[in-house]
Amino acid sequence: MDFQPSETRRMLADSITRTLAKQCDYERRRAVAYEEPFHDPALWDALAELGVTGALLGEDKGGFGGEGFDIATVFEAMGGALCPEPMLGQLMGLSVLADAGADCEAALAGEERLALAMGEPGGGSGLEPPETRARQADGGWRLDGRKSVVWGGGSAHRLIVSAAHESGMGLFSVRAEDAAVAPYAMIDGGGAAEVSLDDCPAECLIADGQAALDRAVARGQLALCAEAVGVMDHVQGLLAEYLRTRKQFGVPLSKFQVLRHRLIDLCVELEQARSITLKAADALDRAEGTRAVSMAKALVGQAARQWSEEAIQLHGGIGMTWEAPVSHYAKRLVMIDHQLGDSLWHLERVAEAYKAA
Amino acid sequence: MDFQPSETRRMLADSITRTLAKQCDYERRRAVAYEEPFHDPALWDALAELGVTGALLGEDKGGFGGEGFDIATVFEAMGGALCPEPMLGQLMGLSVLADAGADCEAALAGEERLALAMGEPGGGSGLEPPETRARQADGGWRLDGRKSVVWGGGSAHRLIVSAAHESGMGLFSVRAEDAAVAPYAMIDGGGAAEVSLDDCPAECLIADGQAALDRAVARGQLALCAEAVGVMDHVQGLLAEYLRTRKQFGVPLSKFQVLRHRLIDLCVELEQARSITLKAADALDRAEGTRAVSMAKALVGQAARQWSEEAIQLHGGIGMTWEAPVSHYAKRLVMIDHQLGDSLWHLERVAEAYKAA
Amino acid sequence: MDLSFSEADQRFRDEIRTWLAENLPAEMAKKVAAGDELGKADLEHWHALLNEKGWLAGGWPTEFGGAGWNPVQRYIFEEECCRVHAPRIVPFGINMLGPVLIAFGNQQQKDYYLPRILNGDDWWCQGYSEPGAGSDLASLRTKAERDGDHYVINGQKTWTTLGQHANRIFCLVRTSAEGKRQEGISFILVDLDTPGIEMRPIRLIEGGHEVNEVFFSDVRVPAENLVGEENQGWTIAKYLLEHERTNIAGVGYSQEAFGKLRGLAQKLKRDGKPLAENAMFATRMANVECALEAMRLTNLRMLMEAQARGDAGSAPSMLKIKGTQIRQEINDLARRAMGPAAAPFPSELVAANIPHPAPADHSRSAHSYFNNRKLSIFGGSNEIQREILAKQMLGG
Amino acid sequence: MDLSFSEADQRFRDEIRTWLAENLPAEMAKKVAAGDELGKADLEHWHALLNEKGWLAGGWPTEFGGAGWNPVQRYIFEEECCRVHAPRIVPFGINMLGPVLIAFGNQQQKDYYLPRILNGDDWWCQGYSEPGAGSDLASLRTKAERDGDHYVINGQKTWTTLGQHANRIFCLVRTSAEGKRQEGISFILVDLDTPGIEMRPIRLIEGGHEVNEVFFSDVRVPAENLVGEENQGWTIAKYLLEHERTNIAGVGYSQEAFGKLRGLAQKLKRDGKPLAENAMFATRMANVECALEAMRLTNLRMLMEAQARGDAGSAPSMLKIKGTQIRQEINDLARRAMGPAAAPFPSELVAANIPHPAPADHSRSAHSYFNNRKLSIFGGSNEIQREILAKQMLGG
Repeated sequence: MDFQPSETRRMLADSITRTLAKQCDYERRRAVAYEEPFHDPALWDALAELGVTGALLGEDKGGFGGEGFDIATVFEAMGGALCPEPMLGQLMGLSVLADAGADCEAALAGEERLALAMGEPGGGSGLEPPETRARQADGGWRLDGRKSVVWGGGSAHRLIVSAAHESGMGLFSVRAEDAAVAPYAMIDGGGAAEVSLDDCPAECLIADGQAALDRAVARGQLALCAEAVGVMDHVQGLLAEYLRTRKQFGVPLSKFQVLRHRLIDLCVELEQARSITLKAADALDRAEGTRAVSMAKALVGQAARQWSEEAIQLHGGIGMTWEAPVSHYAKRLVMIDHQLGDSLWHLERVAEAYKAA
Repeated sequence: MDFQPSETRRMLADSITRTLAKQCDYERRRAVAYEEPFHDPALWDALAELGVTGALLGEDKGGFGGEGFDIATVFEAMGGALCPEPMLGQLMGLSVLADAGADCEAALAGEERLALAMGEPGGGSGLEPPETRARQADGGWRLDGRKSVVWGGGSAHRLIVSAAHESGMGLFSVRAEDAAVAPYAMIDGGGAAEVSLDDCPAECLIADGQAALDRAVARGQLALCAEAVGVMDHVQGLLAEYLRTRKQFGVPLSKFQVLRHRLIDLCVELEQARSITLKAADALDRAEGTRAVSMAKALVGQAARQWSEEAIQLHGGIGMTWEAPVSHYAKRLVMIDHQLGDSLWHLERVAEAYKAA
Repeated sequence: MDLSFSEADQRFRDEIRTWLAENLPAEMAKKVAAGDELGKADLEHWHALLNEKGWLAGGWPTEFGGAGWNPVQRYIFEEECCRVHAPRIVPFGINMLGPVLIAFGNQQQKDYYLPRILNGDDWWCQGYSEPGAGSDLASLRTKAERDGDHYVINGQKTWTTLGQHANRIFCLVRTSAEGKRQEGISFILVDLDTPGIEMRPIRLIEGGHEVNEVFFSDVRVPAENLVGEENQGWTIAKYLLEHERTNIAGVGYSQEAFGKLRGLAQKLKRDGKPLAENAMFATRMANVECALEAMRLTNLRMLMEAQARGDAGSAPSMLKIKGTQIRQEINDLARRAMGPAAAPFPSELVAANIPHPAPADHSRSAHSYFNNRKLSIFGGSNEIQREILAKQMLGG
Repeated sequence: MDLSFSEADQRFRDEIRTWLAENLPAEMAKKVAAGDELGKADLEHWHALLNEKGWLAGGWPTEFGGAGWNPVQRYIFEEECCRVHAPRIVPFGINMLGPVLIAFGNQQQKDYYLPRILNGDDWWCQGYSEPGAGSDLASLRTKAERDGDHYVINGQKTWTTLGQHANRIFCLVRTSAEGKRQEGISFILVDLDTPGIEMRPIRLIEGGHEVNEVFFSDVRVPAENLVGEENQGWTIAKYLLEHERTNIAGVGYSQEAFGKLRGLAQKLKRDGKPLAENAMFATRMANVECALEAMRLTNLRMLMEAQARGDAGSAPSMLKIKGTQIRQEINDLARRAMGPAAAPFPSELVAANIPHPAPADHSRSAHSYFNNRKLSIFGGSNEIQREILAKQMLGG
């Protein structure tokens, strides 16, 4: 048993953190995250250069990472700086490409950006079976349907699209220029897109795609947990600093017992979130991986909401402003629970095990 | 709109409170509530004398109350003194007798004690359909089965028993001496009993008994809510007094901001519990009564748990002792949620309304 | 004990309901229902409609052009307005300054300002909070120094809601450094056209422009603009805060939000069945509905008590704590219901004419959730409200 | 990063597991599983079995007869014991006094007392808390005055757990009124047979006799019974509290309780289907299972850190807060699962030979729930733990 990160991962985390400190400080992040293209292509390239994209797959697939702890390392470091780069789509897209035995080289190098187009309109969890249809025509495939809130969809070169066909659910590759992609900013920064597929040419990656999709989604869920841990960790610093320096009624806020205890309750939840994310990273590729990831996402989702709301509340009016970094961190924490199944969704999945007597 | 209790009800509440202050002080209550017969027959008679039993039915049934507010008045006052008299069984039993058009006189006068034998072994909510069977024999009825945790069952002269028969669920009257009644104390004081019915002679009160049982149960649920409000109200006094007088680290506990705020959160919940109980009392006999009572029991059940746990915690070690009155109040608050459907059960019933689109 | 409204109250409710059905512009109601921000013109139009009917200042005595309603009537009016998604009355003139002038203003001030509030000639905003003061209002440092017939104001105010629409501001200023901090404060009216005033927007967490900072540099204000006596401002400030808290529980708004949530949960599907039938989601809805129904009665109980006693006591603090918890929980469920579709920045889809991925009239769910985090902070944070209640119950 | 136990640890676990399977008396395990209180004889028997194997004092160095286990091994031992419902080792001699004597005792004390703890010759209890002191341990007032070769003790101790079984008590006493309160405290060993000592039971909320008050009137104790130097007691007290907190998270106990809860929820029916399939109940179970699984790793992470650093730091406070919340939530669900059948006073049904209305091995669910409210109070309340953590993070 050893809770120390490996030397390689520690170095990767450090170099991501250093790069983001330079190229994604608060000012720059605010400027980039809400204006098209909702990320910074130069920063993307810099991260790819550091090996971030390469760390998302294992050596047998051409990368040099790919384990749960690699994914967690990357996303926790990105969360600490609230980095809006569309790495989640890259992670899930690479997972599918690798499972399909497709060429991953350009994506691993970061030269090609991927997005996973899975959710559809209607306001469900985004994890329902697709209504988008795929059919064979002229020796190739054609897709019809609409994909919704595709994270990083606006800046992706290639979309990995889930679609129903005659004999199941397949995963398809679509060149961005072949689809109608309407990008927009998200409320917590970063970009997403609505994607309309109208007789859209596609390449079939995996005809029977459920297992590959599940694997990609589990990786994404783990990534979001790790990102949330990184965000909370950063907010912990902001909050402690604020309580120590801000005065009210002539004394620092850190002297008010109610605020002290509430901060401690938050810290306890952060440590719990950290632990359960480790557990999910460890279990990711084992049989119990699905349930472990759901346990993590359920716990982290709730911890993140508590952190978000308390961070704003304890900052008072300041925490309500766009100007204050804490408000953007707080938004991200809540919105993470809107991605890839919220805490209720995951608790339900955790609870399924109780049924089998 | 008028939130003042009527003069009659105010006087009834005052006289119950005065009587209990004399005949059911902390010492006496502890001595009585855990030793057979788990209540004080002299106190029972005194309460009946005051009109408490009579207040449980309307004038058309021979009583002089019977409305939701009458029931709430009686049980809130009894809750304030943690009175262990088996009045809940009397209330529900009278409701059934009245619906059956049976003679209520002795029970209204308090000379006959009633208990409603409804729940059965197995650990459900106690509100499931009975497995106890009723059959006709020799011109009368015979019952077979076991009734469980019958509140006040050990001191009742007559049991009102729910049982399944050929054409539905009926309510039956059983003389206590005809059944095998095994009484015991409950963890929060007061008595209950296991009742074995083995070819037990019975009188059929209502052959199609569901509606009457539902009415009786709704009255009981309201009574429990009002009792909890009475208990919380008393604990509020105990807790405020304790915080003001007990010192720690040289200052009264009331100076610690964390404890101050937690007391206030409790007080807010108490006012909410008071309000929703008023609402349930008001709606009891109207169409929306069932849902209103469930709303009350759901909210009160949760408020009561919070009050119980916080009252113990804020009292520290003292709150953990049998000697301290607060521990018995705290137990009652939690155990009220074990009677006639807990907060989860009632929330489910409240939520049913959302289904109908 | 009688929980039903009196016949007179019922008739009052019917009258309000009928009038609203006939007079509330449908476009306006639609915007309110969708949680869109209303522009200045909309709000002024709504004020004008109400004023014409004599209902704009429900709580003012009739002699000043108000409706003279009692608290229960005002509650009913709010409930009915919320039910049909009427805009909220802008409170700064009507519910804050108006009552202050009626209680503390001189005849001239009443005669001049009160009609202008009703007519819409003046749009007031509030100059109370200061940066760095937070909940500690008495620590304010904006100074007003007497210079002949004028006060010269220097300093900074913040969190000035809708100041961008206003032409006047009422301010708390420090006129003396002597004695206790509370004793050197005065209440003064300032024309925003006066030289030396600058108003800057503060963008809020969700991106909206709702509040402002106001900077004062040697702003000369006629001494006659003082309300009450010099250094009497703290009494006025507390009086105003009390009035600000009318209907602080926001029961009507929560009812409106809960109704929307209920509809949304029936419309949206999760894993193939309506969200309203997801046991966990439905349970959380049920929980907040119970709390809201209780709050409605708690609010009415406290209104009646205040009416009988002539003083709200500590009730507003209790109503604020629970009322904001309820609204925020409803907001939380509404944004949660939307799943990933809660994420798009609301204005962007509209601007780009992109069809919203979920029911469009709920597209601002996350926006409202974040914006309404303010409820437990502004106007005296919930922590401050707990302190007020604790002081009353346990002493200092 | 590697979350699996080392091969050596795995072998260690197997060894423990095998031994437990062969040696833990079935009757004893059954009682523990049902939450029954174990009598003195049972506990002494269990200690004797463990001592024979050399595992009674897992944390003591081997030179003193301990097993010399590291924290991870001790964690594994606890987890395995809980898994099969082994009794808890009575901590007062093994986990509290033993480490103190090893660190602060003189040779004579070590030679005499340590073997007696292992052999079961002595049953120790704790004289720390006093009435009126609560969490403020340093305010203790029980006095020990030097009189020749003796100390004369007067005062009162309370919350003395299982004192009714003990023949000796270790006490914190005030030996000086000079200086800071912490500076006048000493640590002394007292034979409970000494004249002037009276022990009275305190009945707890659920009716059980688990703790006691101890009264001292002119109790003469040989001066050689002092551990460490006079007035050095505060250092020893803190050292002891640190050791008391070994495995403070109670992960093994919570796992055991959760396993029971899971079984119960599958056995019991509510409205015709297993409680485990009631979405709301199952969700609360899932929630606490997530927290427990996280806690297990948090605990191990902090154990490893402490091991590397040689000092537990503030970890025990964090583990205590969350660990007790988890256990109490499991207890809450277990009593809730029982519905009305949670109500019977546990001993009464057994005494009267009345069949229990629900699974009999869960008949003490409400009893355990109430008894375990102590977890967040005794041994430094969770409020005190938050203060410890806050002081470290934010300063005084």
